[in-house]
Amino acid sequence: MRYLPLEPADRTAMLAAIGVAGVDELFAAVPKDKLLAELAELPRAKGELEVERELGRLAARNTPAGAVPFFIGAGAYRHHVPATVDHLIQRSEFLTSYTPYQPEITQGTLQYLFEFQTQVALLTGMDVANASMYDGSTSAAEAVLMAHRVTRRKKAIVSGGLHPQYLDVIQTLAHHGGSTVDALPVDPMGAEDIAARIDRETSCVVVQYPSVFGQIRDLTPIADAAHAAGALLVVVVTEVVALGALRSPGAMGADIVAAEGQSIGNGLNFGGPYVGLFATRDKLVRQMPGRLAGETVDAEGRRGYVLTLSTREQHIRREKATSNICTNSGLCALAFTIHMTLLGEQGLRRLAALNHAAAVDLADRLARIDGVEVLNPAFFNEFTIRLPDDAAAVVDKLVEKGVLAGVPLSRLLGRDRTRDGLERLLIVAATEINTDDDRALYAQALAEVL
Amino acid sequence: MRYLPLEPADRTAMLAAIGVAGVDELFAAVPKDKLLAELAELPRAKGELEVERELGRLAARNTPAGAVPFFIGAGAYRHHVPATVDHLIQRSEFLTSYTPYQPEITQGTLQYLFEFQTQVALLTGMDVANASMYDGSTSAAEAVLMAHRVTRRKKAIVSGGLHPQYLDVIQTLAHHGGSTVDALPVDPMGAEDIAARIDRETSCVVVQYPSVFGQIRDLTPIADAAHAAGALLVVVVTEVVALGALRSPGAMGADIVAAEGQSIGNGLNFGGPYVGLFATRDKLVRQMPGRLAGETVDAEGRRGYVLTLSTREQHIRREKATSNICTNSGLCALAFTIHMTLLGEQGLRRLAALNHAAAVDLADRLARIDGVEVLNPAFFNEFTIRLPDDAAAVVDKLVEKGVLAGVPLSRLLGRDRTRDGLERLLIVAATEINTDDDRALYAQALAEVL
Amino acid sequence: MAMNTQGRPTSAGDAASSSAATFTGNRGLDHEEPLIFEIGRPANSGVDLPQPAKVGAKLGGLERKEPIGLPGLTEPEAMRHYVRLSRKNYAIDSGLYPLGSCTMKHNPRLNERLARLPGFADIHPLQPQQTVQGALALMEVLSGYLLELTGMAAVALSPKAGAHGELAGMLAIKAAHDAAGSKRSVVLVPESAHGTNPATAAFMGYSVKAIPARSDGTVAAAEVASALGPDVAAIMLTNPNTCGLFEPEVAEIADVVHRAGAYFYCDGANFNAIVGKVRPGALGIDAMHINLHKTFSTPHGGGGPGSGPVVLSEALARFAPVPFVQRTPEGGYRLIETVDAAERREAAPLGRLTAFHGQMGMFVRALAYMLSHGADGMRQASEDAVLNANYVRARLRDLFSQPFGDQACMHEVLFDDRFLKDTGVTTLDFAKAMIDEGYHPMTMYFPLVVHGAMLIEPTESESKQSLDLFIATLRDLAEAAQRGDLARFKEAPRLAPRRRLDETRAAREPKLRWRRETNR
Amino acid sequence: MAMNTQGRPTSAGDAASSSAATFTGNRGLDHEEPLIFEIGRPANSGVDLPQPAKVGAKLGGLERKEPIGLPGLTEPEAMRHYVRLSRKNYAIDSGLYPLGSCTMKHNPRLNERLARLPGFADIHPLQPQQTVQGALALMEVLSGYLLELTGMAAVALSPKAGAHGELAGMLAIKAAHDAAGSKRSVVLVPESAHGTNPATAAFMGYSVKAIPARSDGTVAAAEVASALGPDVAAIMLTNPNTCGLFEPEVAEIADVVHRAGAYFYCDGANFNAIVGKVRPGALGIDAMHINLHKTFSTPHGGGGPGSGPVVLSEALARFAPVPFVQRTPEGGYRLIETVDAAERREAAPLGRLTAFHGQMGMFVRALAYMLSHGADGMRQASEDAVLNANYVRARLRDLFSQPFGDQACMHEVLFDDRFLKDTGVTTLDFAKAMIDEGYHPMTMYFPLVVHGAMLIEPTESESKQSLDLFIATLRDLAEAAQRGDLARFKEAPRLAPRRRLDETRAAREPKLRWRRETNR
Ligand SMILES: Cc1ncc(COP(=O)(O)O)c(C=O)c1O
Ligand SMILES: Cc1ncc(COP(=O)(O)O)c(C=O)c1O
Repeated sequence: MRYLPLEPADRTAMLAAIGVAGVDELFAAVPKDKLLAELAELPRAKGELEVERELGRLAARNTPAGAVPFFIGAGAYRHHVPATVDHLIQRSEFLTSYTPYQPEITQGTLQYLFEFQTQVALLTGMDVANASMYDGSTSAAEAVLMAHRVTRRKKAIVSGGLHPQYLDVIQTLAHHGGSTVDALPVDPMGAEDIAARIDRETSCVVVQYPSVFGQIRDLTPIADAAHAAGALLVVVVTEVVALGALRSPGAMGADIVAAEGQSIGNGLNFGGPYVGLFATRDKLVRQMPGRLAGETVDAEGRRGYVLTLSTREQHIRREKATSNICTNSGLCALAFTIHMTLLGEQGLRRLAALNHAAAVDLADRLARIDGVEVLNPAFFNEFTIRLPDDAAAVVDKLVEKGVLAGVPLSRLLGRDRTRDGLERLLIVAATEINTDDDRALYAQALAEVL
Repeated sequence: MRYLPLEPADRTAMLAAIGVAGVDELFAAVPKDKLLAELAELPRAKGELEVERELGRLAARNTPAGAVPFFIGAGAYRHHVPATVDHLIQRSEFLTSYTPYQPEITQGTLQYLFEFQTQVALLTGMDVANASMYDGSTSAAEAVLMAHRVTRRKKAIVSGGLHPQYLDVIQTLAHHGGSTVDALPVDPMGAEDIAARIDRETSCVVVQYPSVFGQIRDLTPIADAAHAAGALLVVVVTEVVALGALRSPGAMGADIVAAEGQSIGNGLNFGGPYVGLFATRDKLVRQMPGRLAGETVDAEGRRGYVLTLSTREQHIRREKATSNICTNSGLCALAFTIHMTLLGEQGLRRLAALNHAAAVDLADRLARIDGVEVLNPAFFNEFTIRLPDDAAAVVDKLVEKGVLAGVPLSRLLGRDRTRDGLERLLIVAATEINTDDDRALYAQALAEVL
Repeated sequence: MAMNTQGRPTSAGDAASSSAATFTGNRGLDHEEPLIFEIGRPANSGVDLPQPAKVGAKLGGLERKEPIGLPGLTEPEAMRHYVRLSRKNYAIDSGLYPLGSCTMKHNPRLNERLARLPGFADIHPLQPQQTVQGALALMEVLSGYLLELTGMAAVALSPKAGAHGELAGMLAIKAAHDAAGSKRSVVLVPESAHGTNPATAAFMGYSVKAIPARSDGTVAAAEVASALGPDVAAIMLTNPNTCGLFEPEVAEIADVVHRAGAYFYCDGANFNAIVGKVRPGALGIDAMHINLHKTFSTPHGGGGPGSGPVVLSEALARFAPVPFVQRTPEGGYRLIETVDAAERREAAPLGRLTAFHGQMGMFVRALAYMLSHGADGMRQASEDAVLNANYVRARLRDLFSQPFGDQACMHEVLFDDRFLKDTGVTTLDFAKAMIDEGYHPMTMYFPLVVHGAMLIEPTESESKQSLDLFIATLRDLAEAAQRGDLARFKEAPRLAPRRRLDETRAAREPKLRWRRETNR
Repeated sequence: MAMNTQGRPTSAGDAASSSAATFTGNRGLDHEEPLIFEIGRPANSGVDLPQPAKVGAKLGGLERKEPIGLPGLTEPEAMRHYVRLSRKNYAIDSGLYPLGSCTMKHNPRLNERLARLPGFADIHPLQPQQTVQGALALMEVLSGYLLELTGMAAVALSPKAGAHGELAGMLAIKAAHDAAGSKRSVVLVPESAHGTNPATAAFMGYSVKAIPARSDGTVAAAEVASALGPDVAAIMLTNPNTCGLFEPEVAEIADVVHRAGAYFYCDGANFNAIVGKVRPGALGIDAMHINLHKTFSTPHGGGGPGSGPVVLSEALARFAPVPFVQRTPEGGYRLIETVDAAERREAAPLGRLTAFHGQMGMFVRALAYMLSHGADGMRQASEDAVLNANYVRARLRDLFSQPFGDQACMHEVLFDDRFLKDTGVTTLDFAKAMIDEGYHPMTMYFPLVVHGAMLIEPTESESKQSLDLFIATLRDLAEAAQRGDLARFKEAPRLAPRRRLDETRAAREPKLRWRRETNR
């Protein structure tokens, strides 16, 4: 077996050194009748070539986004990632190390986490960010729990523009953890009056920016209303490229920003691994979940980095920890930070401008089609259209034409919650990877199937 | 420009520090009228995405070997290369370093070269091997020149089983360098009596093993005859996997082994980069071309490696050097040595057995087709068939059927040299990557087109 | 030196001898590297993007006006920066990494290659399902493997790491209690448990009741029985446990737990000891997470991403969260993504734990591991892991101290710091001295129940030759400590990119990000 | 200490102070690593292959009987071995690599990715041409770029490295003389030339006649004229030359050479200084190789593979070796592979230089470089390369000595060792002290015409910030030398994986391979 260095002779010698007759003596604590003689139902070891063939066959049964005109977003975005990113994250020293518990020999990880935290703080306009969460949705749910801890209140008000799956995650935790979620009705155009819902029980208001429908709106009034009531504003971002073009949540008064970082540095990966970003104000840092890298000096006075403020964390504080998170998204955070480093100020702004231009162009093209209505007056690289028919059916027809057209709202909400015309909504994203031809093809194909 | 770190402000500051008004002052030695204002005919800089698209389009116009039943060999072979190999050769420290001129900070390269040299020596059954040549063909040509130096004679006798392109390379150098090549007629079945050609002018006999036609034969009698006449036996190997199953050239009396190492660790790459192996006897080492890594100790007595015996080389000996080679095939040698390390004794032998089994099976299947004759009584993973028609035409028909069937001899020899039935010969290779289905498909398709 | 209750010093060592000074601060191949913020300049970029087409912006007046403040690095600068950083890290690929409880086994690069196939890496989680049938099939095959290896009834693939799997499992338990109308508020957790166990229970509002271990390091069923009561929702027990021992009374514990109407959550972080040797399901557990990044070798990546599928017993199966995959009558696969859709299929999902469907990239790698090892290889891997740990134990037992006596361990061996008593050397010092010798230290000060704990998990990926050198080194260090060669420990590490770091200072005046103003 | 004529010491330094000793010999992240032969065991393997089908062997009785003697390493062992070795290397990606004449510029990973596309990496050189039209198109596009950049008439892509390109060019010259019935036996080569130039000429049976340089480091046309004669076949001149200077009389030299019936071979290793600034073709040269691994950034790979296409003037074009690509009337591409096929197309190829068609993998990378940079970027790159070298020169000129006076250089700057006179520090010592500071030394003792030469080529890939630190370090070292801080030089390197190695011993008792018997 190519992965197992012990030879039969080694095993014999080692058993002798241990003083047992056979390996099963080492399993003596296992109830005899439960000890397996073999795993008869599973196939035996395979070589690389066979495994490649077997998994290659499965891969071949999927349509890669790169193979077709592709316009799906709704929480995960296809951007071009420079080749340097994948080269670097595959460096053995990054890929095959673990949580930097021994700072003297993990300065590489610690320094990039420190850089990552700074980038996230800058981008979101916040003071401080942690070393990553699992993904945007769990980050959002942790933000709500943190708001509960900070305010000692138990009710979250959630915008109807929040990604329905994010809402589901928040609700699942709330339901089983004993807090309340006041979820506003689905709101494609950002028309809801969320400030009006805030009361003295409210720990936080959760708003997505841009919304899952692509809508953008000024969050300052909501922040003001929340703060007036002693509540926090939690801003969820699923497309961080937008922050290259838009005012930052921090600038509009956010107290916590919970974001999905996938679109910088990370591929689509059918939904994971992604990387949750989590940023907040300095004064709230001790209520933050997750790891933090901090600067210090070594015994010779040289600058260095360590994991710090770990008294918030489970391995020190156990049941009093701010979260149960342990393993986070280190390598995805690295991909994020490398891509962001390559982009820099100019690159990110240019990238954002390209995305917006692509989306505006696509929206214009689609709006010209009879029966298609673009709902959002203001958007970044994603918007929602209303179709004359059930959007899911249209999407299926467009698959036949080789176009991946977007996400029908019904896919996210479930059939029961998608009523009264909502089933006609389709969320469409355009990024810098779409060519003019792609967009023209989309418009043409859509016109044909309607 | 993403690759150029100087900013405009840097350039200004640096020009000032140098004391010139503009960069063109630094080009003052260039005749004024020759200095270009721009490169008007060429396009301007492109981003990654655009370059990927442009080259991706070219790549898409080729049929990768992995996409079809594939049976082409004749000097380059498709084997499965473990993923570990590519991971390791892409390590920055291997990929972006150069010739290990500073041994204190290139022990990585030097040690793997030492290991590579040892592996090549073991595999070929020789005493010593160098740190690589460009490829098998230039290695073969250098072997002939070395034989001339060693024997102080100027005539090489070349077997009719040598790869025609290798022969061309030897002849090109001989023609312009003033030595003689006595090339025997094309010999698909290893039937030539090469020993009979040896005379007192003969510096060496060059034999390919297995031959370009796949034929294998005992080289001992040829070695004996050569040695008796004071000549050397140069053995060329283009498929080194064969040496996992066959007696080594060294064991049969070779004085120099010149081989193509591509089939271990290296992909097809449309012909390059590949890696030339070059091995010889201890007593001839000072006539060897190319670099050599050798063991020594450092100032603290620790074992270490350096480039050695460089008085053979151009950078020291200039016009008295054994060869003009400088840059060789370092990274391909690394790929070779890693793959060989992974294979080990057991793996290489098993791989060789799989190849032979695949070829025997394919030969059996093809031999059963009416009008197809398998010429070679003894072969490793490649053999030659005689077809009723022009082989090139058959190959083209098989392309239409999605099978890459082999190499018509005419492709290698050129039309003028492919006469008298030789145009009906097709060289066919099978390796471990071919499945039973592949071979069955080939046989079926061939039967159909004949 | 201040120590906390586990015997862990709380501030940096006072070693001060200076290493060879150079003008640059570099030391040969070890480069000092500034932060990107100290390298980059606003005008530079490592990407070249085309000029955007002129369109009328539709940003609703929310255009960013102030600069973000990001530095721009060209590609060569960025490349060198991260390559240099990487070189300051220890890694499995460069040495033995015996970090107990973390299963730092070899990470095959085949798996990396496969996870990057466009058919897996370049598909969107919300693509129409007819365009991702291969991905759904893969999830189904992986599920089959996990169920077969654990002997359980159902699996939820979506949890993103071990702790998230714990949450999923405990939520399923909660959902089952809810469905039965049973209100229970306590979760039993042994003192030796990993911090995520009590944290998870508390995260859900449970109060945590500690269960003590016996003097042999394991939990007695009788002890559990006496702690059980109508308010107890579940026990969270790690098996093999964090002391490296298989809980001998695990089946009995399951019995008493079930008899009290509670559920048995098993922390499966240590599954690597028993894959193919015993099915946790056969021992009566109700839920267990599996760290694909431990047992099934998906790379640890400097702290993730992981993946923590949770397997569930018959009793809990219907409470599994969405999404999950079902086979269609036509032989295809369907992803059930919403609670309503699940309910139409007789399930009662506890809800949703994350957007999308889990760590697909890790699923591919884990399945590649399973196919490569096969039934025989997985079983052998576990045996070798246990053999390696016991070999280390046997070869060190005369010099080191075992907290629970000289008994066989599973895939990791636990020592305490009694053998360092009166030497002046702490577990931390010992660990730092290992760094100079080229080793990553073992897990230190965990489990908390053992003073100065040293938890060594060599994994099956180490050869005997490698272990022999490791053992000889540890013996040499232990002898040096006992001999009183204090400098070797107190000044350690002397040969790493950094000497000991001042953690107290880091926590007292937290600097958690770079700021232009405060940059020296 | 023994020195050779270039002032280069011939044996290792006698520094002997010992570095911090550890039990393992490891030093933190720097691991001592045995040879694979000392790790592997015959029964192990890092691959798993299926059992071969039973077939009647047809090996003609030549089955291997004796073992090969190869060690077997499992994948984790092999991985760790090579990762550890890699960590003992200096590389562009980890630091400034100012190796003059080698153009150690940044190697973009985009190019690595593209070269690995199956459409390029997984095609066989002998596939039917209709199945590789994209590859042939790529060769044609690359040729177009090379011709446009050099202003020449034809290009042969097949040479495998610079020296092979020299051979191709010189063979074309020989073929042209042969075709004209002219028998000439001498090649003129300046003393400062790279060793491959005289070696190539000699390889072909030419005798080499040296041309001296003027006191300003360049070659006078008059000098060339006086060396020319009816026996002279060609001159091989490097431009920009190996002293980092553009030959000001290159056009005049071309004239006198041509008037004498000889050809002008230009060594193009230093093309990086002038891409987009001047076309060599416009200067009257007849042949020039281009090191794609220098100017066009294909990775140096620890010593190759390279690629050395040679461009040819109108006069030599028809002698280009096979193979070459032609466009077909139908808009496709055809590869002309044999001399007979070429002759049918009016060519008179000099023959063939290698099997197959050259370094396709490098062609893809080089073209990706060209497309990425574009006309503007390539020109800017050359300007920046020249600017960087001159900046180093300007900032060091007061402390270091320039052999040919204080004049502007091209993309590399040459110093000699006069500034070290009477310090006891040699160029070698100075270079080794740079290693401790984290720098790869410059090219030393080349060109041979300069005593204790130090040839510094920073390339355009270095930022000003990086150069400033480099310059400050070199200044600090020069001052230390002048101050008499000998230990810093004589004991250097102290901080690298090895101290100075005994090259004399290596050459005197060559150990060129591992043998079981002689292994300690
Ligand atoms: C025993 C134990 N339980 C749970 C966990 C949590 O797993 P994860 O880090 O994947 O969340 C760990 C690992 O860190 C562990 O060792
Ligand atoms: C000036 C000069 N000419 C020729 C060469 C030979 O090139 P290569 O090493 O690619 O054969 C080199 C580089 O090594 C060189 O510097």
